[in-house]
Amino acid sequence: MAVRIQSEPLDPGAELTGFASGRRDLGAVVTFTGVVRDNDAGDLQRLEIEHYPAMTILAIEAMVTEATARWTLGDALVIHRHGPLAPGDQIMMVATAARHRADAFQAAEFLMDYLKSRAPFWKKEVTRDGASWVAARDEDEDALSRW
Amino acid sequence: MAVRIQSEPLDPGAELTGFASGRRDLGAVVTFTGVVRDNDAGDLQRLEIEHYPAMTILAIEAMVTEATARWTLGDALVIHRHGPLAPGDQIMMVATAARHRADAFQAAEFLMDYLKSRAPFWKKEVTRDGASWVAARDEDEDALSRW
Amino acid sequence: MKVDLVYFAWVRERIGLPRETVETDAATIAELISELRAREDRYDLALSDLGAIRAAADQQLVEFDHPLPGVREVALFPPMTGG
Amino acid sequence: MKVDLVYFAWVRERIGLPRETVETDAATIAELISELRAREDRYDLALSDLGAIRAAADQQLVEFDHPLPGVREVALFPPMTGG
Repeated sequence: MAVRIQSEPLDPGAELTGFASGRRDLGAVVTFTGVVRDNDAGDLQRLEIEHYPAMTILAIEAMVTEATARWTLGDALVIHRHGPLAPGDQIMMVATAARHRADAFQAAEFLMDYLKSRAPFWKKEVTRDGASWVAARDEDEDALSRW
Repeated sequence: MAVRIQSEPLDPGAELTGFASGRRDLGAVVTFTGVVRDNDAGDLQRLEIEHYPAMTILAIEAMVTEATARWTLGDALVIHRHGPLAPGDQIMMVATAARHRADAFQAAEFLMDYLKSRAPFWKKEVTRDGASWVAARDEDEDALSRW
Repeated sequence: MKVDLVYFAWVRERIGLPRETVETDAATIAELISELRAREDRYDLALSDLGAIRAAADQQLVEFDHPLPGVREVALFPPMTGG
Repeated sequence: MKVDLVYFAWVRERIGLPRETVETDAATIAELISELRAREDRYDLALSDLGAIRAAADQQLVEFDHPLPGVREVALFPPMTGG
């Protein structure tokens, strides 16, 4: 199990290659990669991600611990970037490995839902016209109720 | 959208790197990788995967078409190996890309459930003691009822 | 009419060959299977339990009551185990 | 007692600084927020809508009625948008 917060670029392909490699007991590996989407006007210059360093890893480790209590996981990985990102950049990724696919899928979805609304990150969109903070979405908060 | 059937080794990391790359409109990429698990006795020598070449790609393309009708996907990829595989080898992978994570996750799970029970592959386990065909699992068949 | 038959996994192993062409007047795949079972023990052994068999007609999964006329290739195999 | 306060995102921008240490006798985080709002308009602007604010006490998410005594660091910020 590993949690990393970094400003450096994220290489999901390389992370997947290294994740749970050499394990002969885990039949299922799921990854989720979050990518910076351009805005509807197509003029997003960058996304700036702020976080709460003293809390971030603690909060995500608690989510991973909860996921391993709920599902039978062989390994889990969460990487989240902060700082400035461009459209098309990878913001974050989650990887889960389990004997069976249902555990790997559900744990990855659980971690994503909690990361969206309970990990201390905030996103600011910068365009030619200025900067604005991304508002939390009701549907992201609602997604937590299924767990 | 792409479907590939191959006997060559599969490199999920490299596939993820190339998948939906350069897209600025897709915020969510999900991958599933299936790995050959050793058996409970720990003596699996190899898994032999047979398939029905004339049908395999047709069947999987129909699943991908169905997935793109049900969810808003920007891209999808299915790769499945056949021939002999060793424990720890990657058998197959699915990748989905969408604006939002719910579509990417659900489409990937849908494709996995259908690949398990509706794509014409058969697995034979070879151990020191002989060879036996892997039986279909009731829970894999039952998983289709949720879609 | 002539129909190409293809077999996979343990159906193929029990019948002892991967494909063959047969001459048949069967109206459905179920009737074709009955004809095959009457031919030799190895067919009977392979195809006796229809609950353990699946069929495809021209590369499409079908039920056993699927009409045979017009079908060029019938595949018989155990439940699939992909993924 | 002394409490370290840290602010993030638009709460930080409206208050105009990322962290400070305050002297307070507030019993809860809600009382602390009331004291802050009474200090200056920029605090009032940042913290007037509690529905738009979340709080953490010593790096744990808490409700506004969380007791303040014993807490060393209080964080105030908008709803999180990770992932």
